[in-house]
Amino acid sequence: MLKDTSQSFLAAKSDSMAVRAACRSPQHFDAALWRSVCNDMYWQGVLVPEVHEGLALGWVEMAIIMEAAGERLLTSPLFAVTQSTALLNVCLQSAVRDRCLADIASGHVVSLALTNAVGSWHTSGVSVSDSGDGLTLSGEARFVPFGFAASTLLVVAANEDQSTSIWVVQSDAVGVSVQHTPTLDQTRPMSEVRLEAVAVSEAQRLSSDAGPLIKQVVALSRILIVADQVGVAQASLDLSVEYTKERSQFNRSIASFQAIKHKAADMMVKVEAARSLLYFAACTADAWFAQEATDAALQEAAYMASACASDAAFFNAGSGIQMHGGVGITEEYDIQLYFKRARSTESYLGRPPEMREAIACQLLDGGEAWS
Amino acid sequence: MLKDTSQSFLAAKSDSMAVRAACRSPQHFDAALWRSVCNDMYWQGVLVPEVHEGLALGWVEMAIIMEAAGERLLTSPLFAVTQSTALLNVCLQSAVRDRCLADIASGHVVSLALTNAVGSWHTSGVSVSDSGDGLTLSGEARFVPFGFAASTLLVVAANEDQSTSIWVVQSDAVGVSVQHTPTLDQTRPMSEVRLEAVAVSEAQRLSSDAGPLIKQVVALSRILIVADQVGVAQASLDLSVEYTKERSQFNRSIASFQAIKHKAADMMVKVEAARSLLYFAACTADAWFAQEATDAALQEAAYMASACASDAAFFNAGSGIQMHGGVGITEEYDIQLYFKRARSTESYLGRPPEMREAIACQLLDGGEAWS
Amino acid sequence: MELTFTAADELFRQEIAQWLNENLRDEFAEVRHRGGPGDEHRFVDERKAWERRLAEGRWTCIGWPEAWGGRGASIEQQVIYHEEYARAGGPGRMGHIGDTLTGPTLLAFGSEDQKARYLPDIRSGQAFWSQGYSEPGAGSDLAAIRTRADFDDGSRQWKITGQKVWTSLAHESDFVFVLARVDRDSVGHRGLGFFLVALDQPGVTIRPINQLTGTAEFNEVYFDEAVCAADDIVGAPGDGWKVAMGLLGFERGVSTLGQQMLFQTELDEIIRLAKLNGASRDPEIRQRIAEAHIGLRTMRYNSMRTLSGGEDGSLSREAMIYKLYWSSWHRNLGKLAMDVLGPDAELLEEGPYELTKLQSLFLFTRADTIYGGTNQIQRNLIAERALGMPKEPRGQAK
Amino acid sequence: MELTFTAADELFRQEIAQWLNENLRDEFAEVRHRGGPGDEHRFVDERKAWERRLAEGRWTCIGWPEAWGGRGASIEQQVIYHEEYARAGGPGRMGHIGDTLTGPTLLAFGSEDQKARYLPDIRSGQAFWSQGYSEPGAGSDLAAIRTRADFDDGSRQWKITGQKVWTSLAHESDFVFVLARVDRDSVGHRGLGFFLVALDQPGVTIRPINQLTGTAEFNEVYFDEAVCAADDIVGAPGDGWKVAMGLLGFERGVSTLGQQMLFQTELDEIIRLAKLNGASRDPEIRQRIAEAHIGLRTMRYNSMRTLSGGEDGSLSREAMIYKLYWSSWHRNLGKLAMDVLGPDAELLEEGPYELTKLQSLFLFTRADTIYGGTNQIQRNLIAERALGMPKEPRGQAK
Repeated sequence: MLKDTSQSFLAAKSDSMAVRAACRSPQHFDAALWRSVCNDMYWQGVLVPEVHEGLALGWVEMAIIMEAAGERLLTSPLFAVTQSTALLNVCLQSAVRDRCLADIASGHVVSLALTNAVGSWHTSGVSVSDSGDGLTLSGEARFVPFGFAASTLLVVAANEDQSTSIWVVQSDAVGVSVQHTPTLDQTRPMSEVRLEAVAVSEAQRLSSDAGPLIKQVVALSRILIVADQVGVAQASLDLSVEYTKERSQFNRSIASFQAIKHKAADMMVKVEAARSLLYFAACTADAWFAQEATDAALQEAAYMASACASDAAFFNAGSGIQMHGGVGITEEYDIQLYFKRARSTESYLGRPPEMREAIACQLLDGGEAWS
Repeated sequence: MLKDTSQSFLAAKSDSMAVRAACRSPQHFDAALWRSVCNDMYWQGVLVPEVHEGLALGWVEMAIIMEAAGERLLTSPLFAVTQSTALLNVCLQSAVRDRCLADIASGHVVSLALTNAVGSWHTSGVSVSDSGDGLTLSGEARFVPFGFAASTLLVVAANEDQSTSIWVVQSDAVGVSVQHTPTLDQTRPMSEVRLEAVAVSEAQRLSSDAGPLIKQVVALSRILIVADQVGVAQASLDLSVEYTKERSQFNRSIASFQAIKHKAADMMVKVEAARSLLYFAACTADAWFAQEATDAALQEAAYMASACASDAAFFNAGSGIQMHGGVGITEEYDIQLYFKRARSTESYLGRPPEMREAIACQLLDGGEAWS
Repeated sequence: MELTFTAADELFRQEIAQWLNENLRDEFAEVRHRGGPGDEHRFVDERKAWERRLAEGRWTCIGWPEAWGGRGASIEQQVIYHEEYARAGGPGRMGHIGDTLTGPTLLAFGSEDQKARYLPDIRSGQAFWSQGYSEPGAGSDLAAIRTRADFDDGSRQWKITGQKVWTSLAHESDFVFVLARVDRDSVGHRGLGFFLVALDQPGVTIRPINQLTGTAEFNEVYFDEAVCAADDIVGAPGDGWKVAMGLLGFERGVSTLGQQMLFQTELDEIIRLAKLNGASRDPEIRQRIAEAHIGLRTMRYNSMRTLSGGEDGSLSREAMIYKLYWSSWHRNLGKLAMDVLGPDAELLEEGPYELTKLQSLFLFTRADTIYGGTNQIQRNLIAERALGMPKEPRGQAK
Repeated sequence: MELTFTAADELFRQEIAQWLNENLRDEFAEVRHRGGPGDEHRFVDERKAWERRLAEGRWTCIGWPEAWGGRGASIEQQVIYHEEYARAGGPGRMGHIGDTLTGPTLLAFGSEDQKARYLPDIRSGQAFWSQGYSEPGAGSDLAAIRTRADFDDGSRQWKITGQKVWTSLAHESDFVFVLARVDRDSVGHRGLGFFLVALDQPGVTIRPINQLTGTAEFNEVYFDEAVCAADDIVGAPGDGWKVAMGLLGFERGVSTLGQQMLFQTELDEIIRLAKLNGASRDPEIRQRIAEAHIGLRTMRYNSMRTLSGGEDGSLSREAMIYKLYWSSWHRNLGKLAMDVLGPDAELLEEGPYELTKLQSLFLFTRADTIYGGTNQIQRNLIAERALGMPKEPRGQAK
């Protein structure tokens, strides 16, 4: 049901032309489409608690929507606000938290400014200092999803004692600059956020010792990305099978050649395997929020799904280009857009070998994973 | 020429039945065939200097012969004596060295007892001690090729100061016991050698500080194994293509299916790539002996060829079983014998990831390789 | 996605677990964990006795209707059964083919008389079955079978002549079901019959097939005017293909979770060894162990999707990938075992050719991607049935 | 196995190296390392000027006979030329197709008149050529081409109508050679002609094909009664396939060593970055960098085997694997570059869509396994020609 309605909505609103137009637009996305997502589908509110006007649905539902979004290369802040919602949902209740959740439910873009992308997705490039006149934030965060469209930023910062805090900062506050980052995959635009002595008050603090929490939020974010990747892997398979059925060479549809059929079969194996791990991970996320699954279980589920889905998306999109032959490398056909999205999601939040190494730590060293 | 004569000799003398008989025999090989190799082909003398009645040919010639041997699963001490010859050729001239080379030329088996196989192929499990009454050797060496058939053992031992020496020990000396080790691959039989306070004299010492030398001998041994693997990879391809041409299903020879053809093409790519690296490595070995190539160049050539050929042999033999279908796993067909030889050679002297890591050290760390 | 087990299911779990705990001991202690793939020829008599012990507890044929001695167990209960059986180290079941193939086939396609004659002995662990599908010339192309069955009007018997191959444990079985051509002029799927044939008769010769392991679990079975009664054909003459293919739908993956528990045991052993010998510090081995772990979990969730999925009995997309997935995974596991052991992987349990458990795993898993439809055939099936890609043009003999 | 270079060869090496050193500077400094794959559309005028400078030094068409302005260079000398050209950072040659395809074709199959009309301008860098083989419906199945050439008795000209595709740099070229059907009723390899056609005429329309990189190196070329003279057909009408396939034998891999030097430059850059950003400490990246290094060395020794091999002009086994090998290697290198860069791999050189060199590498290498015979076609060829495996049964249209 949810799957069908999501797919039909996107088939109508996020077709190839719409995606290309969004990428080319000076705003880097289609604001009208995002309003339609918010008003007609209310996807921004799926994980928002009811008390903040959200739907308070679960991670399986969210995964279904994100999968459909990946399948249609949806170019919208959906991941950004969902990631922020995940973070807000695990923060202690506070006025600033509630306001952010309400903002999200009403369609505002709230982005998480988390990473300096040097060595780790968990290390902030922003730090807090107390100048005497009050607290200020300085530093930069990269790869902030849809930061340029955000009214509010959730800024992760290093405290002076090396612990981690999270702050709610309006993107038009003095000292904040947000710059769109041109990227290879244009369907998931990113920003760089710079903070120069941005004054903050205690009331803007979401969390004061956020280290462990961030780790879980990254796991949850991975699950959202995995859903996107499963969508990309599925669409790459579907597009390619469709093309090979139409394309004829040697008096046969090329879909009748074993070289093509077996490649397609391998693609299907990859996407179904990834989908099985995705929905397990989504169930685990629900269980974790219900305190029925441990932190380690959530981490493991996310690592496994990410390793598998990153590989599936890249393999399927890459194989898809090959199955398309010459037209696969033209701008005209969509398979290359999936290929670029597969690549960008693969390196976002860590590559498969890192995920596997984390699993290996758990299995072989009896210790905690490295990240 | 050499290739043709080697192949025809082995086609006649080391066919499937002969190999199986050798494996089953209580001696674990066919001594008559070995005599014929020595008398008719003189392969044991290829690398032996002329002064010791050898042919003093080069490593390219030796590689051609070893490749033919792998192609026919030759079950003989050829590798063992060639490895020993390589070692003896790099030792300083001495009476004991000369006697060993002459023994080899005359058809005696001389095996190198090098490794304890725990962690490294370069670390000896034998140590020298001076009990006051004279020097003795104690300890054990595993995976000694054809040790059970050897009249003489070249024993690598750790000196009391942790440097390495090499000793010539008669296998019937007091305190020496040699035991055949039953292995998965029966075509390359191994032994365990135990030494219990075996008395040795200075005259039996081949080398007193043999560490660097051993490293080069291991590289040379790798090249010999690579040649064997190229032979295994080629034969696996040939046997499998032949079988698929004969086997008919769905009213077609299965060799006409793309799934089979493309697998065969990939196998050919692997074996030709490995062969290119093999003959480069053999040329490098010749150049090294002529002091026209550095130690590092020899190491690198051996690492590269080993990484590639181990993979080619295992991939081709494994794929060969798959191409044979059900009969591939029967004792009756030969492909499984190649599969086992591919596996045993793959783990012997180090697996491909170790070879690649050694290359990576050279490329990325600017330092010496780990082994 | 998790299968949800009712309180009744949990009681069922306790019941089978307790029964196994009380019975898989004493004289049966030695068969624990034995008789699996590659070990099928071991402890045959003991495992037959075990089959009868199972039958006493009503733990054979639990999926059959109660009228035929089964328990009419639900999918969930069957999953539980397989899980607990594997967890307890239950031996490879001699009655497997009778329980899961002959029985369901007769229940679906057999006459009342056939059911009455054959089902009770299967259920009670008295009669053991093997299967006769493949032939030397009919492997991937199963429809190419040439074994023929002629009806002899005089004796009112079917006379079967031909050769079957890959018949596992035929020499330890009492019966074999045989797919044979009733119409000599027919080709392909048409003109076949499905026959129930006793093995202990002069017209049947069984020869073991020696394998790369040095053991022989499979056989060639030669039929030279072997006979079966007029009413030992299941369905009508000509319906053989339909009956045989019907079997393929019966296993809705209920045994896969049990199979996965065996896989888990193998992986655990490999992890144990890696920690022991230091291979666990090798980055490449670490990646592969993690991958093996992820793959096994993938299979588990995949099976759960299948089992919790559609009711119509058709294979879902995730079920169609299962054979290809597990066989490739298992083959990789065999190689991983060897690479974890390193050079020591060569060392036999003892001479002249007694393999260790992991060596058997390594060698036997090469068969996994071949029997029951090669990986190539699986990919054809996935492409054609799940993805709707066209069949290849039918070729000419070359 | 090493190619042995004579003293004369070494003099030749010095000569070309010195000439490049003296000439590839000043106004040509900016074209160094430019115009390679993915960059072919850049600095076109400058590279045409460079071509004329090369011609002044007699460094175009060095493999041609001296009678036609070449140097009759040996295989060894051609290898040296390509090595030194790559080492010096010589730009992608605008005259490549004329030098290595049109020229050798005319020398082998052309009339004296054709040679006299076309060769001198190729050699002197005045005339640039492109190729017209593929069509939208004739890619892997090249023999399916439908472009037709009709001889017009009135004007005594050939009139060509149809569409070619993947015609690199057609909009910057003067001529195109076109494989077209002279016999309307013919199918497959028969009934084709090989035509020499000027591009600057009303019947020719050139449209760029935009690629995934946002750039356009390739074109579609539409022929609508485009004309060429009666004697602009190479060989007889009907010989087109033979002439076209003859081209494939000309390149005996002499340019592969030069190509490998470009690959080495790319790999070196990746290694430099890995050391810089710490990816060099990642065990998986280390394995892949080593593998890339081994692969490149493999190509080198493979080419040497080929070049030092048989004289009969037929492709040796190791030459047959070359396209499949290098294209797969290069594609993997593109991915390796991205993985070494990690998240930063996403960052463009500048907006809106200006790619970095390594991003171009990553995207363009996806084409390497497609053009010039896809990897699938290469595997067919290897299986059929090197391994003697049967062709597939010719199919029916579906």
